[in-house]
Amino acid sequence: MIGIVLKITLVLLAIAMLGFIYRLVKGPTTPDRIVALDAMGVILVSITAVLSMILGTSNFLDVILLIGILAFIGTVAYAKFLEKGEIIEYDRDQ
Amino acid sequence: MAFQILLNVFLAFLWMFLQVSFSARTFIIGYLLGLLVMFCMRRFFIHRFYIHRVWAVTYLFFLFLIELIKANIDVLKLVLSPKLTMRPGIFAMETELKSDWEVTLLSNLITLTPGTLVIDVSDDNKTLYIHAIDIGEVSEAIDSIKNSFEKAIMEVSRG
Amino acid sequence: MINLPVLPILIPLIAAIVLLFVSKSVLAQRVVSVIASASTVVSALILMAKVKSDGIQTVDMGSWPAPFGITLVSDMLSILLVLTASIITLCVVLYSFRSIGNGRERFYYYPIVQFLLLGVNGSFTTGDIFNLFVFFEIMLMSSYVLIVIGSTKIQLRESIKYILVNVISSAIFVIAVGFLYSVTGSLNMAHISARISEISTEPIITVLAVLFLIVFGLKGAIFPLYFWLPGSYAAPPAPILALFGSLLTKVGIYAILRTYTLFFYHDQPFTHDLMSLLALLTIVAGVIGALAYRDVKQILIYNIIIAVGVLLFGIATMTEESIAGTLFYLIHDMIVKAALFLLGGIIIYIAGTSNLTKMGGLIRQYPALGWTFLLASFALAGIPPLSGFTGKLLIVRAGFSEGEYVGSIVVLLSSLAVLYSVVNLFMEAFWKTPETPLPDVKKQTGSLFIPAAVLVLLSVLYGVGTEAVYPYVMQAVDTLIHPEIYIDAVLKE
Amino acid sequence: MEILMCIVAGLLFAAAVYLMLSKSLLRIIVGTGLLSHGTHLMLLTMGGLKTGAAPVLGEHAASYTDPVPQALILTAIVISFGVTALFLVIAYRAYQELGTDNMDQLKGTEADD
Amino acid sequence: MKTNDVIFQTVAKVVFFMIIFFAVHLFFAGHYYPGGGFVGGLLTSGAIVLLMLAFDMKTVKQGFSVDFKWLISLGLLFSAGTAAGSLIFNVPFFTHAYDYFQLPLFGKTSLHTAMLFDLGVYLVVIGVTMTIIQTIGESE
Amino acid sequence: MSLLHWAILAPFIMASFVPFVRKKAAAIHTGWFVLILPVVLFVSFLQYLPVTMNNGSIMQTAAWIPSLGIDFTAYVDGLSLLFVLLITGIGALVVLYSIYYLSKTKESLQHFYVYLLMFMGAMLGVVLSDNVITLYMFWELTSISSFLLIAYWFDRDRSRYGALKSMLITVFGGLMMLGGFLILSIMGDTFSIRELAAQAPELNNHPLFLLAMILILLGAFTKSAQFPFYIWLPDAMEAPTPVSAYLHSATMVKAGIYLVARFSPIFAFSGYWFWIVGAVGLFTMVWASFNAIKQTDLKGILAFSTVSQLGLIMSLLGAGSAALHFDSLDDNLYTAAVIAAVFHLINHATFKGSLFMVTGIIDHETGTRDIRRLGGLMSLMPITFTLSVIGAFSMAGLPPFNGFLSKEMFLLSMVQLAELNLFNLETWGLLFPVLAWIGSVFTFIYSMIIVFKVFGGKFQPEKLEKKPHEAPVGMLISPIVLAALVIIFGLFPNLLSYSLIQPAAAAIVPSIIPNGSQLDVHISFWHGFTTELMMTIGVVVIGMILYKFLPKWIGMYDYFPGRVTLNKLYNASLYTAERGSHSLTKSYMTGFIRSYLVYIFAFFIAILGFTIWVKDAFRFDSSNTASIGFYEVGLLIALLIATATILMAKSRLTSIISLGAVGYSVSLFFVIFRAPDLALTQLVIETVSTALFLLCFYHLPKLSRHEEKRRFQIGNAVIAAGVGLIVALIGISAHSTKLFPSINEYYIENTHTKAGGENMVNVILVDFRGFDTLFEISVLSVAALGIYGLIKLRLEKGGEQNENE
Amino acid sequence: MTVISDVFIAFLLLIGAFFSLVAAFGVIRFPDVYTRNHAASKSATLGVMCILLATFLYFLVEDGFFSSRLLLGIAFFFITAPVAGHLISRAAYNSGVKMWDKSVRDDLKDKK
Repeated sequence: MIGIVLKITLVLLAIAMLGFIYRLVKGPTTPDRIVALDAMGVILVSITAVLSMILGTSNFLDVILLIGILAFIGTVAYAKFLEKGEIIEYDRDQ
Repeated sequence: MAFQILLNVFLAFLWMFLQVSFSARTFIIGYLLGLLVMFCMRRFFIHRFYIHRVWAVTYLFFLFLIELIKANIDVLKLVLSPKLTMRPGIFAMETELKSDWEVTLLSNLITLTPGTLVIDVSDDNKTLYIHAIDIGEVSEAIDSIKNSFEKAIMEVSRG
Repeated sequence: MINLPVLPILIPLIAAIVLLFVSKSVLAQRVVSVIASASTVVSALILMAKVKSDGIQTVDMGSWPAPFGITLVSDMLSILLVLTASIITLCVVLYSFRSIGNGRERFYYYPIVQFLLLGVNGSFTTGDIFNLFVFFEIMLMSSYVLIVIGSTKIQLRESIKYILVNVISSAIFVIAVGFLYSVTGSLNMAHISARISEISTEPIITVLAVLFLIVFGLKGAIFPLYFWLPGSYAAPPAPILALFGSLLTKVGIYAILRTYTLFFYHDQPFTHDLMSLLALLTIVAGVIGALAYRDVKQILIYNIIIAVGVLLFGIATMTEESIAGTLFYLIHDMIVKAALFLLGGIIIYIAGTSNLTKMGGLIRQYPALGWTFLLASFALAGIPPLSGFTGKLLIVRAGFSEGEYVGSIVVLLSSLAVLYSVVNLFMEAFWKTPETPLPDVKKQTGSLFIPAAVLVLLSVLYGVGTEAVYPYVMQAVDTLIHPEIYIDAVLKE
Repeated sequence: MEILMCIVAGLLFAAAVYLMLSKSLLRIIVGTGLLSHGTHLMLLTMGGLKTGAAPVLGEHAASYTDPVPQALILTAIVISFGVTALFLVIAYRAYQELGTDNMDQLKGTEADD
Repeated sequence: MKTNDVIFQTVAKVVFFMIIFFAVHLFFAGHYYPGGGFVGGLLTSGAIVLLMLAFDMKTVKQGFSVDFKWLISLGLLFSAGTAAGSLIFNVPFFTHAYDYFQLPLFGKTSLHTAMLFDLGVYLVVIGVTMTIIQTIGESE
Repeated sequence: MSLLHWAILAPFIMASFVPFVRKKAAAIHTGWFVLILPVVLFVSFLQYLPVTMNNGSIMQTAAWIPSLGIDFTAYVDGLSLLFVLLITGIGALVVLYSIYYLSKTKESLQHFYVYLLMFMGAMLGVVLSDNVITLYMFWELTSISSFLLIAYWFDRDRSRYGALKSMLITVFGGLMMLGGFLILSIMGDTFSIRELAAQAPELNNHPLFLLAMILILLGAFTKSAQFPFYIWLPDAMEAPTPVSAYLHSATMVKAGIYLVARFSPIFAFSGYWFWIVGAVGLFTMVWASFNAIKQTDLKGILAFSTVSQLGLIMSLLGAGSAALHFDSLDDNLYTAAVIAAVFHLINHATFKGSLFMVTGIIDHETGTRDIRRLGGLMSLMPITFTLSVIGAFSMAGLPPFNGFLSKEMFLLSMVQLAELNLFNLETWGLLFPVLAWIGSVFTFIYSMIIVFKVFGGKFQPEKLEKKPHEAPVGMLISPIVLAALVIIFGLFPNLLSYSLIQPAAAAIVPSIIPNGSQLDVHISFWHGFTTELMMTIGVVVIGMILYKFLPKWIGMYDYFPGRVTLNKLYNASLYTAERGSHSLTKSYMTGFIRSYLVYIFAFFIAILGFTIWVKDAFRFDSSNTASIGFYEVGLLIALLIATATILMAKSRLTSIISLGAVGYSVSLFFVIFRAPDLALTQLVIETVSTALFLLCFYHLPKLSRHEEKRRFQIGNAVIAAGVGLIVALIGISAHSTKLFPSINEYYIENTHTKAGGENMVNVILVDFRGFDTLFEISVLSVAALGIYGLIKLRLEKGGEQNENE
Repeated sequence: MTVISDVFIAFLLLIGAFFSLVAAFGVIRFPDVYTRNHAASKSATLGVMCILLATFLYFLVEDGFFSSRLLLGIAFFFITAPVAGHLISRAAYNSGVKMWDKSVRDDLKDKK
């Protein structure tokens, strides 16, 4: 049973992913894209989790956390890029 | 509070030495034992016993979880409604919380709950600017936040 | 000392690390560089003696047996090239003291040169095809940095092209290794060779041969793949150019030589004829370029391409004699190119320009420089008894005996073009009356001149003392012509 | 699947080449990125796909996927990362010094060398 | 533009430790589970970058007064040194050694020279990534 | 190393002392020091005369590169001894002459004598080497020393021009000759000329024989300035006159003659040899003598006359090859041609040497060599005049000088050729004597010009820079000696016949001389009224008439279009080569990286496509492939969409994000294909790369589309598609031909047991293939250092030219 | 036991997938970046947390494998998701992205 549910989940997630891709491509503004990207990262985590269940291996659980971390850093970086143009300021007080 | 935890850990280690057993299991047993002892002796401490705070945190967590689910149902409604009937907007909210920790926690909770999303914080950390998906009655929204979250957080931090 | 073959790789690595630690002091960097380069040379010499007496030396990295771990294989070919490269690097390092400038010295010039040497020596030594890729990459990465260090406009502009081309070639290299792995299931070169000889009729092997030719050809700058080279090489200052000109393209040639004698010798009517054709086109293209420019750097750079063509022709002919000639010529070309670029650097330094039409009359103030340059030019053109002769002789002779008449004559004529281009350069720079009279003050060039002169001397000795080098080269040729020797030494079967 | 992956790698190569032939430096660098993706996929495919469990012995599986291409790809990934980083910085410096990212304007002429 | 990043900064502090722990975990797990020096190192630098994003380079620099280039050299030294150690024992270059030890607190543990090598990799990767990012960040 | 070797090397050793002597003993003319050597050599080589007169030979071998069969073998026989004596003898006279010709204060004598000695040694090496490779080595050395000597006054444009020209042409010939030698060595499996000659009959039938012959003749013809390669010689006259006298008339140019003579035993059986050598020689003789007349520079006339005389000797050697087709000496009139060649060789050296020296004197004393400005010097410079009369009359073939004798013999040989019925000569044979006669007429005319335009006519002091007077005694010694020889050899030719000519001729045609017997080389002054004498008389009569009316017909030369001369051809071809390659190079070395990539990719597609097609290498085998899951397809679609987005992207952020998306898709593939380590690494790397993109591209401009032409875009697309196709095809084929088990089994078995790990990929990375990893992190380190240096180090601000400081 | 856990896991999975889908719909349908952000930062987070929980349980039940990393992951999302949402919105606001034209109020513009 779980197997079928997993497949269904995967399909649903894929549809969700497509939705975000649509937003990513469509825009219209850059923040829209970042939102989509952030959400995609999250969906990616879900997909990986589901995949690791399908593949029946626990080796990808690290990947899950990693994606989460990276998606966060990435989103933050994009947001800062958008807001300030540069990601890392040398001295904030200036 | 830090002192209390340290003491607890120390007690656990003491237990391990007494037992001459250095496994995690012994440590946990020692820790729980210490906790029990400290609970009995809680009057001797200046601050409130820290297990109380643990309870506060747990409460906050569940409160939040419920709010989260509610929020999602709201969004769901909006998404699935054939027409976009919402009235979004940004409102400002004064908060009594002071420290960075508290403000952060509050805004995180706000962001994760029904139709609200913190956009900015004023420089003095006093005002939160919140985007609401359906703004309705502003004061009502503020009240609900103040009543639920702010209180719960204060319980955690000030208690 | 069973780890002897590692030393020419390890010493530069350790040196580079030490140099990173002492990067604050220019003096310390110089001292360490010289010591390290010299000890690399010494270790190479010891290793060469060992290879001469005991045959091919192999080390299985990490004690993992041959086809599974990475094996370093020092056969005579590799150690000869390692030795040459190390000597050249030593000279270039010495030359750099006065020429490279304080800025670059402080910004890791010396460690990167050591990394470059490490990459080059590693490429010559490794017996693993993917490890070869890794060494290529470290060599290329060092060269990227060297080509751009200093960030002058022209350097930036040209390095983009250089990197782009090499990125492409690296990508093709990786997939080629992948294909090879798919077909043969191994990465160890000896193992691959043994396996390919079992399935030599498979057409896919021929395709892979061509693919590898493209990969290494991009590095070695053969005919339709060399276009990036002249512009890119013109960008960095002379010592770096000398390293590039004498080492980098030669690594590509080495790789072609190695793969085409070890893996892809089964379909010679196709692959080697193709290579022969490309070789001749390369020569022609190089000649055209060498005649086209009135610029010291460009003329010398196009001469690299001519040499590549000649070497490739030698490989394509693929007889014992031609391979011997190729080796002679390869080592000669490395030494003499380095010398010429260093001398060219001095000329540019004195004249303040690399444009030939704007210089002249240098012979009166710098006679030693002039004559050394002329000597090196003759060596380059293969005038006996200087170093280029033996190699060319054997290549041409092998070409004739294999019926490659046109090719052999083209190779011969290329000498004429080489001679014309460099002698013309000499006459313009040294003999021609300059448009503006030279300043009376003579620039100090002693410390620049000596390393270059040492290389020229080396080239002369190499030419006159061919007999002394001969047994070494023939031992290398033996391994190349009979891949079984290599396979047996590596797989120890 | 392998056949399909070969085609996908080919498509990535094609896209990469197309980008590298364009004039904008950024597109060229993006092209190199695509190129390395294609390379890695191709390399992975060459090892054979999905023939067993992930190459970690803790899995106790009957067969494992070929670990060799994976190790090679790992090396290749890291190296191409280094190259990409350097390339990017060079592009950035080139823009700073030369004021353009148009490859046509970066061609260099005889006059200035 | 000046913004009040109090939320971000507070969270970053927490998350930083989480990432670092995860990175170290990946590094140690490398020999047995997916992970290793590369990922560990990259993730560690990721954590540092997160701090840089939340605060600024100056603050982070004050926090870690490490010259990352020095870290590169150190890492290379570790790796090359581990590999070259075999020279002393006159076994082929790069021969690793390992054994199982009974350690207090950890129990039966295998100590592997490959781990030292991987530590070198870890350091180099941190050094490299941070050098690059820092250099670019400071370039203006 | 025998004495002979030291004799060859002696000039080089001496040369290395010259700068030292010049510095230490500046007061004494360096020439005196140098003079010792040729004299000593000349005398010591005279000792070999008895050996060679008995047709003996001496061979001494020293090892140089024995492994390749290249040895330093010195071989003395009649031919080489003749040349050795010429080289050292004339060399001594030239050095003596140069002592007076070159001022010790103004000229850089150290260079001059170093070059000269180098040349002398090289020339000795050429004529004494038995090994073709050493011969070639010395041969090139003569070209180089000639180059240096011609460019002695390197400030002059003409000197440099002439030097380069002579070097290009002679080195070209040398290289071709080397090719010929190599073919010979392949045919005969030896580098030794003697051993090759021993196998001459077998070699004759070899298919490569003709090619070898032509290549070697190219060497000889270029060196000996035969048509059409003679053009370098007139320009070589920019060298100081002693050099012209020595190199460009007496010795170096004769190296070609030597080569032809030396290789006659190998090649002369062939009819081609006869035709090529004979015809080229004869034509050169006529052409050059005809052209000599229009020259206005005295040395120019001499240069052309040298060319012409060399042609004469060459044609004689060609004619002599006919001799090899007759078995006995008795029948053999044709050896006379060989003898004539050798004799004329000696004669030419004497009279032309003296003429050059005379020219040098005139130049030295009047400051010009232009015959239009000279005239009436007869009374001012009587000795010089006498010398020039002797030289010129000998050259014109007038009795009683030696030139008369050899010219007679030449005409005789040519007449005899007309009667030969070998080599399809029947109809064309008549051309030989006719051309020879015409050439002789022109020779007569220019000889007269040399004498009478300079010494006769009106003295025009206003046209001269100096006030002319007789030359110093020292300067006259050498020409006097030579002129004396001209007369002596003319009167007593048999002084030479048995000592020098016979051994030399015997060396050229050894195969027809039975053991113990000797060539008959008796040269007599008077043969009676033979055809050749009639021809000589005809030459004199017609020549006198033509010379008399020279101004009337000299205008004829103007009808020859100046634009199609060989010189113009040479210049034009060099110019075309340079300009042509420049514009050609410009056309493809555009600096556009796009064009370079197009070339590279086009080659990639073409050559691999061709290979796949020709070799039928495409394989398709889907039997051992994995199944395709639906989520994989979904992922593929995502990947392709992201890729397509990059291609379409209009903003830089979009492309970077899409690139990231591709990267993440790839890491998901890694997940699906069970590569957790890869997935981890790819994810992190992708993120860091994206961060770097953002960091750097903050500074880059907006992604302008840089409007690309439609044509380019389509081209790009085609190339891109081609590359993708080829990669995919090879990939499929490679995958379909998995013929061996992979080495991976070993890792699976041993990861735990021997390496003590469980994660195979990681164990491979740090242990099995840790060596890769060590250098992989080195690559990263270098990149980081490079980036650091790239941003922190800014040389540009300190000035554009920072090189070397 | 396994059946119950299976059902529970399946339920969590489906819920998670459903919320992800909701997030996607929201992101597509909502009119401006701020509202879209609501959908993304709430529903998607909840979705992933459900799925991770399911995964955690799955491995716990199937393999008896207690994956601390999954729990850590859940916590991590919990902490970071709102921050990310906050930062994006702020960035959008500060970079001048207009709100939906039917928005009723904007206190933030008075801030400065």
